[in-house]
Amino acid sequence: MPQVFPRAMNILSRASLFGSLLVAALVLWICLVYTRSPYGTAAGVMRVQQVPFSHQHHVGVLGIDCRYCHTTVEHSSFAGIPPTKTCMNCHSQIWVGSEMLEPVRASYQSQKPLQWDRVNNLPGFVYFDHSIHVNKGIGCASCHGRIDEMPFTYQAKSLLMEWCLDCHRHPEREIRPRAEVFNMKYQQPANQLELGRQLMDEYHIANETTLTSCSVCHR
Amino acid sequence: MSRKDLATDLAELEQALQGTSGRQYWRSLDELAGTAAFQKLMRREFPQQADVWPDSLSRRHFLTLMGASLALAGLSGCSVKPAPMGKIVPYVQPPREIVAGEPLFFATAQPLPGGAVGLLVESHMGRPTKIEGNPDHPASGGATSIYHQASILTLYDPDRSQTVTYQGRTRAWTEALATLRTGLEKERDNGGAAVRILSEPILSPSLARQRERLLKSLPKAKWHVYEPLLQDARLEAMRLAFGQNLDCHYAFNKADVVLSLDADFLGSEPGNLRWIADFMSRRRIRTPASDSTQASMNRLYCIETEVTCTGAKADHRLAVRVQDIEGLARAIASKLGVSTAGSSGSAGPHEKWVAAVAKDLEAHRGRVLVLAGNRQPVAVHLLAHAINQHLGNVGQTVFYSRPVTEGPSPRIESLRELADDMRQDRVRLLIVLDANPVYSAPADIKFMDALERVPLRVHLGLYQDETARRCHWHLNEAHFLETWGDARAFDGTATLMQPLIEPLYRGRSAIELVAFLATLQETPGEELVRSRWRDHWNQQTRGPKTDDAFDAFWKTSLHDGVVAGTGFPIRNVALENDWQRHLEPQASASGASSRPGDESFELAFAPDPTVFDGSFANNGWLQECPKPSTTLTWDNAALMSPDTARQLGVELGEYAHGGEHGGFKMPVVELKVEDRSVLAPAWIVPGHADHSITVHFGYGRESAGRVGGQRDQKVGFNAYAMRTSSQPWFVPNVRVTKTDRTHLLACTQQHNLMENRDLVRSASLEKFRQKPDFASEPEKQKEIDETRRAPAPLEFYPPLEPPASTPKWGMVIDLTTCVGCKACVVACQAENNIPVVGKQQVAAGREMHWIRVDRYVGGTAEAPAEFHFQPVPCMHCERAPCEYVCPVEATVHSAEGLNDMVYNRCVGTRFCSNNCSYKVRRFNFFHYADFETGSLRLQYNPDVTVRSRGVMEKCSYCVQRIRHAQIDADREERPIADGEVVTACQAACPAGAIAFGDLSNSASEAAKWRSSPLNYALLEELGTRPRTTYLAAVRNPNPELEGG
Amino acid sequence: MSPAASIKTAEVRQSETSGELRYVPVGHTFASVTEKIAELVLGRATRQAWFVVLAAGTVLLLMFSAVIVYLLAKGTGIWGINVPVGWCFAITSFVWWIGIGHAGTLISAILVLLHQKWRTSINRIAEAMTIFAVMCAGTFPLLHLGRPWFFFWLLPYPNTMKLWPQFRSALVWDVFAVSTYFSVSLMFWYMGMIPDFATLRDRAVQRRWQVVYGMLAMGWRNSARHWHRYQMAYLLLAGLATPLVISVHSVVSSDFAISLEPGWHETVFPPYFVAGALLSGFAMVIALAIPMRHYYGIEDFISVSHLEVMAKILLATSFFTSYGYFSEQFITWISGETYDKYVYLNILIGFRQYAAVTWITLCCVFIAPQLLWIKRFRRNEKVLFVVSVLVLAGMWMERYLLITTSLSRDFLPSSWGIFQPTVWDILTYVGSLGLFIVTFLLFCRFLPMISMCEMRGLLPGARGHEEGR
Amino acid sequence: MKPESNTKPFGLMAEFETVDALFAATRRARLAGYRQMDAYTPYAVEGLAEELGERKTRIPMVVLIGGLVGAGAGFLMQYWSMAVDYPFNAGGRPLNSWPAYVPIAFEMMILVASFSAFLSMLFLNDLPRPHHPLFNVPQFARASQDRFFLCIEATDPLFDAERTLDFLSASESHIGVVEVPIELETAPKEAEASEQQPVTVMS
Repeated sequence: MPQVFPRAMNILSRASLFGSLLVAALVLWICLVYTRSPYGTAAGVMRVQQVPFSHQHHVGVLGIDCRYCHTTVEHSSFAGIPPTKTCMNCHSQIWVGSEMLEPVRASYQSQKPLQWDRVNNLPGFVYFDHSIHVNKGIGCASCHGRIDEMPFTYQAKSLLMEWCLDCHRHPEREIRPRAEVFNMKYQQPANQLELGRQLMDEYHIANETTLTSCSVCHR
Repeated sequence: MSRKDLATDLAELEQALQGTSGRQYWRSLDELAGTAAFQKLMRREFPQQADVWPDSLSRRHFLTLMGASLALAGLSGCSVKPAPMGKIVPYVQPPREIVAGEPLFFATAQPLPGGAVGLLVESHMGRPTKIEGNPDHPASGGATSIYHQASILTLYDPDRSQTVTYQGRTRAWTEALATLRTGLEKERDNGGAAVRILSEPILSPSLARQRERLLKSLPKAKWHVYEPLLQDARLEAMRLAFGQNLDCHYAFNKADVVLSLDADFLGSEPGNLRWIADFMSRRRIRTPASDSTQASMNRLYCIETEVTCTGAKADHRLAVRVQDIEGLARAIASKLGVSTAGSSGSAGPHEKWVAAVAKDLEAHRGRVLVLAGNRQPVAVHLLAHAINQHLGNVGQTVFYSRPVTEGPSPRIESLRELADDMRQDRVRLLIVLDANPVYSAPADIKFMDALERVPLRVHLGLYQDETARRCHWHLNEAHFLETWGDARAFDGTATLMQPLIEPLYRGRSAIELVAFLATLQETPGEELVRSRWRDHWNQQTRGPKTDDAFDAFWKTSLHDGVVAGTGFPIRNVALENDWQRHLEPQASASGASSRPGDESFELAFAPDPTVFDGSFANNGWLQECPKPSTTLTWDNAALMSPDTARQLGVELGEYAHGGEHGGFKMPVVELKVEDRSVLAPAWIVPGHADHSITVHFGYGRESAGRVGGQRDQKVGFNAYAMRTSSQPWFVPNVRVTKTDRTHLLACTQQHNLMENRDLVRSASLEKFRQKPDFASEPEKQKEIDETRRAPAPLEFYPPLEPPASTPKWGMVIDLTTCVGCKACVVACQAENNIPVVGKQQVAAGREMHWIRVDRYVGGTAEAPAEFHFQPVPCMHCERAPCEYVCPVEATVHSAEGLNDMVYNRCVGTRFCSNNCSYKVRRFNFFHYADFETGSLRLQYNPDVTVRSRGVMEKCSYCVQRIRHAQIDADREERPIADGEVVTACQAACPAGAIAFGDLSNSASEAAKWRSSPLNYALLEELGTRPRTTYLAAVRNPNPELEGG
Repeated sequence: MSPAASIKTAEVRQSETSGELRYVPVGHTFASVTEKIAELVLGRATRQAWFVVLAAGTVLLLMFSAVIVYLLAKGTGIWGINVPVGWCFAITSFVWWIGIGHAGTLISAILVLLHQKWRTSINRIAEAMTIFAVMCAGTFPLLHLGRPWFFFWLLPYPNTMKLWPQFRSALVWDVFAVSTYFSVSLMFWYMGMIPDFATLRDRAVQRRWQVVYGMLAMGWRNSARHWHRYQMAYLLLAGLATPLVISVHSVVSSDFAISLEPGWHETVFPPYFVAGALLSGFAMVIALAIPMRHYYGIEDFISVSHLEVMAKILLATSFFTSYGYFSEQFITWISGETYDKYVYLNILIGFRQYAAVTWITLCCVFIAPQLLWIKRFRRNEKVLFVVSVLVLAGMWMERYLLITTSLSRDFLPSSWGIFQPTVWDILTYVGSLGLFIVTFLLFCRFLPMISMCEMRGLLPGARGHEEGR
Repeated sequence: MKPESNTKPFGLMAEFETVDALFAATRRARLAGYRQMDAYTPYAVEGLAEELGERKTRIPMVVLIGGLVGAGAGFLMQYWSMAVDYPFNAGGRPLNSWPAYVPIAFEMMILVASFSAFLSMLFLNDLPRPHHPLFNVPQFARASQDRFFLCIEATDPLFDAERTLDFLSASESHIGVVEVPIELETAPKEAEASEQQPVTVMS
């Protein structure tokens, strides 16, 4: 008896034939999207720290300069996390009573350092140097976002290699005058690209081939 | 050890360490020593064997940025994003000098036999990570030896003794000191007649002063000095020749002709750095092709037994038994008209050689240098002095000064006397400072038995070594990087030693201990040293003796790493008139019957080229560093010439996994002298003297540690067991029999010949004068031929031009001056976090060194004419064969022409290694890197990724240093200056045989070398266009002996 | 008819018949052909021997997976590889397996183009062999990676690193060549089976088999119009597979040929690899066909004449391959290249193990096939079987030599070393045999091992109308 | 008696023993002007399709296009990623090392071409089609084994239940003629019973 299948199978079999290809494509696409999503990159994820430190308040409202706390940013690869002492410079006078600041005082008395959760972190084989970026006119905000608007600090950008490359291939898109580096509110001018190229010459910024060489970041 | 409980360990450790800051943190590490987690971490198997998963390229996190805290970032490397979010822990009080992320350098010195060497220690966030030489220090001149490089590993060695112990059980320092106090107080009334101190030769002025104080407080106490590498003959000769104890200094840079009588002054011994530099300063050929006829070199004659670096570099080398050298020395002396009372020696078959040498020496009066080796009997030393004086070298190339060591001179009598006293129960309290006589004392002294009779025995040392185990008390000493101290260089120049780090295990220095013995109260080391130098300063200074002025002096001395004006003055001395009297043959300590044509086998001793006298036995870097002339690792062996091997029926056994680049199962021979005997694997060394068998000290340790050997798993055999105080350096008529046992010897290069490939290109000075471009000639010829065949350049592809305005990094290596000391190898290992893989892996052909020193023998293996050393790092080819075969761009060319290796992109196909014509690439076949041993992790260079399993790695031209310099330069908007980037190998090289720099800048050193007529590229004919090139080796043979 | 009988009649008739007819199963009708082959799958209770061999294969397969787990856990260090010899057993086995695959494609594709009727009896088996051999081959390049879990970095996909494979590397060519080869062979194989699936569907009694084979048959109904396009597509595929098969082994050979290593850097490699591949492939077909024809009683389909013609090809390809060796040696000696000369000298009289292997290889690959000059041996199954097994072994050793000798003796004597296999090397290779055996046995059990529709086409009377016209 | 089918059948199908008979019948039907018909044979019969009025297929053209597309895409992919998107200096080779890109371009050509061959075959044959009226005829099972069939479909303008039936029944050496129902009105089980005796008309 040759008739094995009902008529519906004709549609079904074709659907399955081409459907399988579609499904495969879909799965791949989902993977690619996932790795770039905050689930993959942790971008935009707020972190609750033991001390609810607000950049918004300190930078945005009080207008404290980045370098007051991140002292080594201009001459070291590491921007520097302020020692408890730095906090106490002010907070031994103001807000002395607030128990938000209890851990800080505790740390200062007991000489036990505060522990912050890392917010911006790169894998171990990536060697990022703050000083060179800051000195070549890359603003803090370019990578860290509008810190001055962050009540809780979070990682602003994906920090994926493709993201790094975008800038290393076209620095002119991000470069700003050195004076503006620490200015959170800096707005790119209309002629950014023009200005960028001009600044690149001024600051002797290496060509794309050099900036995208592997050993610039990986050693 | 699964990842999980490792993680928990680290967490535990982290907990325990929280709330510590700056250097303080290390102290807490010490308190921690008890906790289980820490014990586990420290007891990890080592060298690391392959571990299961951890793909932890990111361990560096823990090292950088974390600053004082031990916040261990997550364990997974480039596996999952986001990168593990560790804790970040700032200081509470910022330390003044430390800038997070930037290294600091501190000057100090390492006391080693032959005088201290000044060092600069790189420190990251309070962790010393790398050692460089101090350019301002006379003994270093910026260079370092393998021992200095490796000492950083000893500092972090998990096997170091970490606590005070009483009969093996952990005790506190206070208890130990209490015991000592009571012990000493008992002895005080009889002036300490029953107190003995045994130390190594004293290089430290402060220690010397404490010694004086001690002997003042205990006038009857005796202080003995012992060092395993006995110099009795040398010292005796000094006494006989000049009637006083002197040190002899050589100005190799002034000598035109050097005759070495068994003296390995170019070898990898710690004190040699300055000698190598001076000697090689006369061998550098930098003359352009135009005036090549002006080129000049010194000439080196060498009579020796085993193949040493000195012999390898010699223009004329004579390989005879140690005992026969005296005869030749006498012959030369008599030819020169120096009286050789007793026997006038006989050159035997070497008549012509001796005559030529004598003539040459005569010809260069006053610009000659003759030195005798430690192993030689008194007579040879006397003759050396005599010849130098006879030829008027004294004051020209040879100088004498008071000995650098203070206190009693290290004579074997001193040790024997101590042993006798102990045997006759004249000793009630023995304190051993840092010495290990139980292991290294000559057999006939039977030191161990004597020791057992002393009621109270105290040992101070870095390790729970053989002596420590037989003492009641062991006090854990502080590593020289942990303490205050001082030490004199060979010429007396003193250096202040400052601690780079709080003692990891709360150890004390010898100075502190002796000070306590003298005063029975604790004084911090810094105070002791300061007071010593305050007095020195008080005598020296003319100006007002204010504290501030002294502080200034103190600071500059600390900063410079040398105390100005502490070098010893030269002493003008003349030979005693009756010196010949002591030349009677029997006077020679050997008692060797050096009749020519005598066929009996001789057993010769020598310090090991890498673990030295055994004190470095537990250092993985040194164990794995191939020994210059044999390339053996992890073992000592009975070295013999091919001829001798044939006589004994010894031949290469079954090969290990790596073949000649791995190892062989070698037959074991039994060496017998009187009742003493030892089993030693045989190894065949082309160029070794016939009828002589060389064995190296430093192996067969019973309690060195997991690397250097323990009772149950020894490494090598103990040559000290064959040694007697009467025959300390060689034993004639030793019985040698081949057993049917075999032992695996791991070597990195067994193939000695070049197989008619001009890999190392060399010529005589004469030839260079006539044809300065002899090295690059083959290529020129080839080019001519090719262009004749095909006019168009033989290129399939149009060349890819690198972007302009970037530096062209390149390296040039001078084969004339390279002495093959391997300092570059260990320096590279320290700088680039290169793992130790262990003997089995070396035998499988998997050692990880990024730079290796190839060793070739000219002529035949039976009768080698020449020896060559050729350091081979990555060539950074402009047409790199490795790059175009990598499927994932894990190795590509950077704009500056670096052959980048991107570990985190590598999938490990190994195609690049296969296609590398120079085989400089190294693969992590297993998980070699040691992430588990807590303390070792502290040594890692935070600027270099720690490679995980399954990735390729190789020399990067120290790209991390390039980047650092580049960023500094960029910040200041200036080009990088020549010499601003110094690679680790270049920095360490005592011969200055490596130049690195920007080739596009014709003014740079590297560019200059590269333009030399001697410049040639290895395997140039392959068209790989290496950025690393070589200067061909030039030798200066004596025309009279040419072809002879 | 009973196997014994059939083979006898086959023998008799074959000696009489001549020309292409001698490859046509004797005394068969459409019905009998269909029945005999279909019943191998549908009817015919599986015999014990099949289970025994399957069990053996399964054991090997399990061992294979165990080895893989250990390998992933520990790292490639468990093998004997080192620096300088960074590749050995894994790559050897890879090249060997790929080579074996080639005969399948050759028989099914090239012989179609050449209108070789005799292929009909064996092309299905050969194609199946191809598929499974390529599967085995495919595992090795993955396993030999230092970090296999990143294998996908060899594929071009838009990743977050903005990196692509380095297309100048022969290894990436491999990825494309092998995956193309696999998918095309699979398609070719499946397409050939569609009409037979229809037959099975129509003959199956149990519903579940009707459904299974029905799905596979995709509703094939033997329409003349369909046949028309089917034939055209089949022919085109054959035409595409032919250059493909040649390109694949050429690409594999360029893993070595594009390198700088002495003894690898050889222009002769591509043709000589392909020849070697065909040689080993045919050896494998013969080695499989001989036991099968008896076990399944299909001596009349795979007749001695079939074996004989394959024997002839074996002999021919053996000559091609050997010519490769000799030209290599010859070119080297006249070129006077120091490094090459040393390598080849080393191959001939070389260090420790190598020379021995060389001479054994030559005996297996060159000397042994010489027997096949003699007709008696060509038609003698036992001789044929032994020869082809020798050839298989020989070809494996040849690849091994080719890879190790060059690496262990290249430019700088200082880094000369050698390779010594560990037990893991051997287990990994043997394990892959398990994968092959199991898959192949399942094929024999559940799929038509001879193309029924083509076989019908061969029968006398199949083209009656032409005589009619 | 005549078959009573309430619905229009799919067509009428004659069964033959030999390929010659099929050929003859096909030629005859064609001369009679039938076009909507198809023959079913257990193996590929050369020339039969032509007899049925099939012309050249378009498959070769599709394959050619597929091949070109594959090759082109393959090469461009490599050129773009190596020379445009992320140019690397790998071993000093030029960014467009075209000879090195040939193998992959070639493999891509083969791959795409092969797939287009296979898929276009399926598409033009309007497969997969597991369900088909023909399968309603029990004897049709032998089309895949040893029998030859000719089916004139109801869609043919000349088709008329009786006349076509007569016409087919007239073809020589046929075993029988059956009507191919579009749908089995009864479940297979009974249907089997009802259709045991095919409707044949003696001539």
